[in-house]
Amino acid sequence: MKKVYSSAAAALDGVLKDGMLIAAGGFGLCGIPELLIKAIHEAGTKDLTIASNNCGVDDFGLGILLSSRQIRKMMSSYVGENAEFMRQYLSGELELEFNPQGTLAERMRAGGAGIPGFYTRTGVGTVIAEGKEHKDFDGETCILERGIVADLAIVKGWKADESGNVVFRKTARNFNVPAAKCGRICVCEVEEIVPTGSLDPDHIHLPGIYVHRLIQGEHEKRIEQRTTRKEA
Amino acid sequence: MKKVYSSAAAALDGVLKDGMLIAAGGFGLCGIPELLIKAIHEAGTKDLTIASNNCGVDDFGLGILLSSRQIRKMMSSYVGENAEFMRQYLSGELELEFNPQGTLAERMRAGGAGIPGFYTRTGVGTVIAEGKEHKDFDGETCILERGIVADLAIVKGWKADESGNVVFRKTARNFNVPAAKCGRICVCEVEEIVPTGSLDPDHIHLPGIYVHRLIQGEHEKRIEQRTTRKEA
Amino acid sequence: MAWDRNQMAARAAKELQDGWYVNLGIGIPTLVANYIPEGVEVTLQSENGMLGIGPFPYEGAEDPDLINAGKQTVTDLPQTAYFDSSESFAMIRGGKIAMAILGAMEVAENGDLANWMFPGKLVKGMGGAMDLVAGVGRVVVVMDHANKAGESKVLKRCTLPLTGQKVVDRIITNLGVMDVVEGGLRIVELAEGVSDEELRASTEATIVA
Amino acid sequence: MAWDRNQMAARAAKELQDGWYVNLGIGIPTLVANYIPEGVEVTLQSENGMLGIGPFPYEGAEDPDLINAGKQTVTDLPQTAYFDSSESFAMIRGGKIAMAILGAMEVAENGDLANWMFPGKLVKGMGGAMDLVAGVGRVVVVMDHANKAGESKVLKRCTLPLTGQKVVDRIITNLGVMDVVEGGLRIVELAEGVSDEELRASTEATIVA
Repeated sequence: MKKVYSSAAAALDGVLKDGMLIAAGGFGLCGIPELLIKAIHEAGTKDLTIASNNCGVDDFGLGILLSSRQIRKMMSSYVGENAEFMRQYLSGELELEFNPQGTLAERMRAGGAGIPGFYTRTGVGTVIAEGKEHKDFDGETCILERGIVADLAIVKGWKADESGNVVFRKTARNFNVPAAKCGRICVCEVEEIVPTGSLDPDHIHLPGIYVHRLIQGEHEKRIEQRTTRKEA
Repeated sequence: MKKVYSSAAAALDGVLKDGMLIAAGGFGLCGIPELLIKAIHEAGTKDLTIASNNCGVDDFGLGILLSSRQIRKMMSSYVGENAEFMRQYLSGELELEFNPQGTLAERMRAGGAGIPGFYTRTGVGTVIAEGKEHKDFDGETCILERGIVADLAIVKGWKADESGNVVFRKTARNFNVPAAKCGRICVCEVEEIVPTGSLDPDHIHLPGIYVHRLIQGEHEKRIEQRTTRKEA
Repeated sequence: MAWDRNQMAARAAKELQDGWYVNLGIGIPTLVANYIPEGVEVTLQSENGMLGIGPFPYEGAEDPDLINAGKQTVTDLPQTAYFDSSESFAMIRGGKIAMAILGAMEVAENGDLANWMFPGKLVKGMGGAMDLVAGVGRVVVVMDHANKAGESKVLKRCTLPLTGQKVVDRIITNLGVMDVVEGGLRIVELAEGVSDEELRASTEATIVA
Repeated sequence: MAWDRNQMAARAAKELQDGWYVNLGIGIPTLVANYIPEGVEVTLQSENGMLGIGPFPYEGAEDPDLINAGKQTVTDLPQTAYFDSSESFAMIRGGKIAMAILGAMEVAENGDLANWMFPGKLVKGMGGAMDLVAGVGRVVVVMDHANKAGESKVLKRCTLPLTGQKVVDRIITNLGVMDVVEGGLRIVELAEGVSDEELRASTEATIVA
């Protein structure tokens, strides 16, 4: 049972379908599955609903799927970095479902964990709560949020072994773990694939059971806000 | 803000209270907070409710709190290893709330994560579902389970740094992570405390934010079922 | 005649498919690991927080930090990953485990399973069994066809408290293999030396087709 | 007179207590990190998956895998731990973060907070703000007392869509410090050169006592 594919296009072969729901890892441009996004762009799959905290920038990350009008709907917490996003949204071409960031992460985690719904205080008394079931727990009002199960998860790790065990690096872990878990199929791109047995089994962030297909590739890893201090 | 205490008794000073709810890590005798259990035994705290997957054996682990009648109620999934447990339970001296193992782990995780309730298919149509709210999700009937927030969590790690970041070893991680997270106060015993900065920040299993007090000590680490194979 | 424990385990091992992640219960199901077919790579999950269970350790190499869900000392494999119990059951409940092979006290023709409690007897607890049957992709039960009193354990309705409702897909006993289908059980295979009549006669559940 | 941005940040920093885990929002709250009092050890959480945010990197040492919630490059510290987003918000929602210091568009006397959306304008999203105000132990808002039109942002009722209901504990503006109490706001402290009358006159919300 080989999980390693030769390219992003090969790893997505037979998996993409118009109208599907894709969960994508990454926060801003940090830890995004840039190679798989490019391959989806090239495949031309359309009417996509994408659950992702952000939507990239105009010419990088998920933003390139906006320019090509492949995205019908976003489920996100923050989309401020993208002019084309705003244009399509304000003109009604793009549907947008805002989720509080933690609720979005937990919805993905829940979907992957077989939890169809959970209660949270987050968003009570705000537009987020509208139309959602309310329930009191020990005097505290909560709303019911639903787990997300995606048709496909696309995520980006640092290293993976051939059996699909993945490790992430620093804050590039972010949404990649919950996104991967909520995908019926999960395709993962990494900077390096190492032989099975090379990773310490106590250090695995995403066990291979969650990862169905794997590619290694070169990553641009663009920085959104380069902020530095002066040498002392 | 020092988290490191000199002994289990010192780390529990001011924390123990009759009638409290304690979440304990460990699976069988693997990864149990044996030093903290002994210290609770010596402190004589009573009427305890303990959320723990198992209840030790007669003379080790939580079993020693049974012999001394310090436990009023157990929330567990499996208690088969303990004759005294069965005696007290059948005679009505001990209350027992069975939880499916995954539900127990998820209830702890939820309590720590500010999720007061979640839905699960586990236990539907069984005694576990009796008296619990039922709700259908996409045609699948689920029951509502509640998050557990414990007054105190007692857990056992392998190594910790002085800031409270903890790493576990192999299957000794088990319930220690969810138990730690659901405690209003979490006391952790480890085999070795290392200087802050010694652990790789990508390898932390339990971030220091969850750990309020920390002790280092000698562990017996008893094996319950020593099973071996013959040399080939 | 009929299958012995090892033959039942060997038959159950034929259920495994290459690349699957599988959970094996205690008892006969544990023996299935000894019969995994050539060329089929299966990763065994242990619900106490491990994917990739290896064989028992050599004497002297037992590690108290490395046990399976039956609390036996085990070893790891190159693909092993460890995780905590909430993560372990997240993958079970989330349907990531393709199959669980479990023992049973009773199975009913509608797929109901009872394997954790004899009322009035010592009750040890359900452990992870309720989570497994509710969560995994496919549930295969391996058990003796009859209890010690010679009564069928394959029933019209379970009499013991359930572990799960309508959860069993396939039943493997010493007498043969049956699938839970619309209206009852379908005989898939007979054990060596067991006739169709014999299996039917030994089974309380409705056999269809 | 009144406090400038840095003075507001310095005042907010006095809210911090030794050993606390704290989340700082974007804008003035970020500056609070520069004023943490001597002897007070505070660990900063970044909701994208980090405890223990260090200073900005030196030029050339930026790491694209290491950013804060404002997407700025940062560094780590000896006590740093990384985790995924679901874990990050588990600790936020679970009340493990002692305090969040956040900016605001409007705050009301009942503790309502609006800081994510001007209807009709570009809507960027709430990010983690709703989770933070619902989950952390204590919410301190740091903002200018008035908007650009000179109107009070400290109101009887918020007019903008809420981030959270009854969530703010303390408000620090350029004019002073106010607590949300029964019946309205209580003045805790006046900024240098600001009189009690001046603060009251600049505030739409009810000031009690």
